[in-house]
Amino acid sequence: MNQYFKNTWLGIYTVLVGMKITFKHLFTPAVTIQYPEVKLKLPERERNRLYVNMDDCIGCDQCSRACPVNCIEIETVKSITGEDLGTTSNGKKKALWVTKFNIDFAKCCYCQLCVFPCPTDCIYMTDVFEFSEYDRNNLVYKFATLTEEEASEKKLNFEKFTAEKEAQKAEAAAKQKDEQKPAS
Amino acid sequence: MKSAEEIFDILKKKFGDAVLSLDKDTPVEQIISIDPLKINLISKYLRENPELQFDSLMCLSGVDDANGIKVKDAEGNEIIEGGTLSVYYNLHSVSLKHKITLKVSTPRNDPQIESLEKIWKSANWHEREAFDLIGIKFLNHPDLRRILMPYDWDEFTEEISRHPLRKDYKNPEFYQGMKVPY
Amino acid sequence: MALKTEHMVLNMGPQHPSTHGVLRLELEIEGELVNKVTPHLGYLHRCFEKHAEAMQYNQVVPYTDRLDYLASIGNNFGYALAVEKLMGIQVPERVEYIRVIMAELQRIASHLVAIGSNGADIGALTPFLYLFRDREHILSIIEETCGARMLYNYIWIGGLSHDIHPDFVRKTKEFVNYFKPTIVELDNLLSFNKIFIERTANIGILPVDTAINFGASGPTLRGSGIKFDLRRDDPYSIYDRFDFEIPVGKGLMGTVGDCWDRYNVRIREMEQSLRIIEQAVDNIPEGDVQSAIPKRIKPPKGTVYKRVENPRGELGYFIISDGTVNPFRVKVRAPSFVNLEVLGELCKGNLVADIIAILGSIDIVLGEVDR
Amino acid sequence: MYQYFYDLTGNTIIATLIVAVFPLVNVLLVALIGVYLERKVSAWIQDRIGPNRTGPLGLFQTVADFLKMLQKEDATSTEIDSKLYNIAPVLVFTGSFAAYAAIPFSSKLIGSEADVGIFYVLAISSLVVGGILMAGWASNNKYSMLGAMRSAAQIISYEIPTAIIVLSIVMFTGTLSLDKISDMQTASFWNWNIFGGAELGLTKFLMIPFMFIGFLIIFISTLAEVNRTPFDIPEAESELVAGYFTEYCGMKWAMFMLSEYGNMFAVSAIVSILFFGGYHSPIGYLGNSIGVEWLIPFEQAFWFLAKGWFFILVQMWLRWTLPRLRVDQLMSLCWKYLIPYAFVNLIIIGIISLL
Repeated sequence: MNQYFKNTWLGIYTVLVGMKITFKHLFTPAVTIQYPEVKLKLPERERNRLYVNMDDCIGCDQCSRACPVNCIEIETVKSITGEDLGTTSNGKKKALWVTKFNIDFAKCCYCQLCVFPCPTDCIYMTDVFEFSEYDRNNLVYKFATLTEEEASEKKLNFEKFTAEKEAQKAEAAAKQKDEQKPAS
Repeated sequence: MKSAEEIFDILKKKFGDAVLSLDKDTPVEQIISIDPLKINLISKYLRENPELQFDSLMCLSGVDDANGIKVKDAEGNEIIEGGTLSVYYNLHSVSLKHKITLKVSTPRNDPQIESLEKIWKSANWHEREAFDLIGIKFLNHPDLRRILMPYDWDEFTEEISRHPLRKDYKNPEFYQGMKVPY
Repeated sequence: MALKTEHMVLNMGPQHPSTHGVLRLELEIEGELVNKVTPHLGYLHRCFEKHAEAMQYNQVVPYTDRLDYLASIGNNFGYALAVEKLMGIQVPERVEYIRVIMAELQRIASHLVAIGSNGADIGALTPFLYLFRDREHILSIIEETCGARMLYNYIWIGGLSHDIHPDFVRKTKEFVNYFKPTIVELDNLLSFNKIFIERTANIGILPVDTAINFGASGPTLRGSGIKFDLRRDDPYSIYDRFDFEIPVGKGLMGTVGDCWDRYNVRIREMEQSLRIIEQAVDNIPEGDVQSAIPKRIKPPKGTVYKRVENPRGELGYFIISDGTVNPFRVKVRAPSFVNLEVLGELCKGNLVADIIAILGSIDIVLGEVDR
Repeated sequence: MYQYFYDLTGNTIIATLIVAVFPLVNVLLVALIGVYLERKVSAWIQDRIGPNRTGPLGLFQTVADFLKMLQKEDATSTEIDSKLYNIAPVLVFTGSFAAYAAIPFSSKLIGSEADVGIFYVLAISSLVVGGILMAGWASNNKYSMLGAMRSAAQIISYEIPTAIIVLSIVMFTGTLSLDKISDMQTASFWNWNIFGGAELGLTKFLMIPFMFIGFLIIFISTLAEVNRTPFDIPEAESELVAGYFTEYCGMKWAMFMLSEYGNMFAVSAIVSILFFGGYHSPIGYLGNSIGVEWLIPFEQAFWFLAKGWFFILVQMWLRWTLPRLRVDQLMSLCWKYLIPYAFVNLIIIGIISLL
């Protein structure tokens, strides 16, 4: 019987306590913000969309190898002698034409593992987080600065160059053979 | 508190040949190898012996040892023949606070291990998982169904893509008409 | 004469408001009384273990984030400890302190979701939102340091991805001071509410021996009244330096091991986490957080099983290394996976509404159950 | 009321229309504002902002929702019992709407001045149970079925404490007419039934605590009758997805919502009539003091709506504070707590009113 009245009392009392708390909150200002109009200031270390500064990229492929989901695709062509690619901002000499530097943000898991191994700090995460697309293909970002023609030209150049080199080598080898033959 | 050596000695004295060896080579864990068909007896002893009191099974992991010979089958897929599949049991005693790792190995072509479901209830789902992903059959398990993969995975896939955690697993092309590698 | 009724099979989930993800429960019910519960898993199976075999050791870390996505730091922590044990790495003091503080902050954040969603399942939606408001504070503290809100990839093998933000210590202290009164408010609003007590006390009682036999861990085990916490019973990192208590279920509102006890253990655990943070945050030594990160992670051949106390219980990583850069086998002993197994035992003979309360009090995360 | 408007307009059709349309407009307005307020109140309680996109302060949110609902495809399962399925929402709405016939909005604004008004309201609101059962059964969905069964059990059980408290008020006032009950509590808030009625004396003061208990009981049980939290187990979204209207969509679903909010206002109105003076002002009328006779009915309507809305707000406040009861606890609350208390209260009020 005692329990019965105790239950009744507790039932009413705890409900009133709860109501008091929610009543207090009725007049506290909202903690939420109106997202598209008001935006939070993101911290500087924010990890969102990757950006590649192609001026600094030396095409070393380290970011691509560090990526656990293989979302970075890099294709490079060796430069031929006589071409000057310039240097990166921290003084490294570039030796590769980066003909393709694609990042598929549909696959990216924003783990930042690609950022650390970069020797020139050219790949980094920005605070851009609004980049939704209707077509998944639009999420493949192409960072390479060379146009397609340029890229194919570079490839062609390189092929020509290697072919020439090969020919030279073959010639030299043939010469060597020729020289060696009489000796033996 | 008992060290792995002491536990091994106790078990060796009691069970003789069913306890195979104590592997001390690994840098961090000491593993007692056990006969797969005697594991239930030994586990029961481990749990009920007042000196040992292994009252909880922390983890049960099925492993494809991939120690067989790699051969090509008729369709050119690389499969592993021979060798063993293993199961590691990590036991722990809540009251005495000691740990031990048991290992059983079973031939790959007919993997059979006694179930521990009667001894530790937590073995139930872990064994189902090992059955699902590695393909080890647990004898006397009350409910040996797939747990993580779809129940009808077998019906729609070939032999080689039955058990995903085997080292020679190959993704099936289609499952129920859906393309698997997207 | 007993009234014979027809059995009905009720399919709860995978799309259901309170199965906490894509869990499917097959309930065999008689009226509203549940006779049997069969959980069906695998709707969120993402092949973590298969993926890990194809990854290098450091590349697995972002994948571990996605196991228990409400307590990612804990997952990173366990994995890093396991590989460090395998390789014999001693991490600097500063790293240990930061790891512990982060893990405890994460524990609070995770418990907030657990408590809130347990309340929301029972119908109290308001405390749920209050707790999420508080969780935001923790997330933004962590975000400032490592740049992400949920999937941190923060604790690396041998170190941390970033040193703490200059504001970290101040903000953590602010949070501790802010959070203490809100626990009291939560207690008044939800924990000691008569209706909530009625719904959770004496429901889903889990006796100690059953809990141990089922391998339950974390608050699910401690709710049954046994003081077992890996932070104290199998100390890892630097937890043995801190003074904290292990709250256990005492049957305050009903029987020991009921839903209310499990719920209450979580709240009291948050208070203890605050204590650990308070002790740790003032004593962070100076140093470099990345000095112990190996250049090339290639552990020797071997087997390791390392377990940590995650918010949901014992998270164990069983790693076999074959001496290459890729792990040979990674098995995760996920606390939710093991705890969920108890559900079938707890739900027998309860009402449909109790299933929700019990499931909420076990607190599963499907990312971890299905891996 | 009809006579009043007939005198006013001199046209039978217009008079009939006004009489018929006014409660409907009221129900629609209650639903429209109620849904909006529910969202806003929940947002304020939860430290959020709430709807604010459609119109200033989001005022047109429900209008937009209503328009969306109208355009929605009426998707139905093939396995339903389509006759019952289609009738159910109408029946539920009829049940809640018909109760308005006997509710006096002001001394001149009553659909029907029935002498058995309160009895009629209690009876007609039971129609809702039929509709809900129909909806649950016809949906051919296990969740709907469970929800409907819970709802039926709940509504029928909670009619008993409601009826007992109504009985005690009827015993106290000596009439079944809602209009007369309201009229007895005129002049000042001190004359309200919750403060022991208009008659001064010892009995009035003895009555106050028991009237207060009676008010609590009837408030709780009417809360349960309209399926509001903490008694919303028929639609318990975390257990039964949406209970008996899981399978409904579009306008039919809107009918359930409409009737829910209609019911909320109806029970608030009943509570305010029985205990809080109905349409009477707590402080006297402006129309009396400045001598404008025709203003009084409008003032009365204002007070009545204000009281109704006050109780709706309290219901919302409760909803966003409390967890939900379980189905057996709901029954035990009714049969083990409310009904015994209500009976004891009835006897005591009876004895006091004999004094």
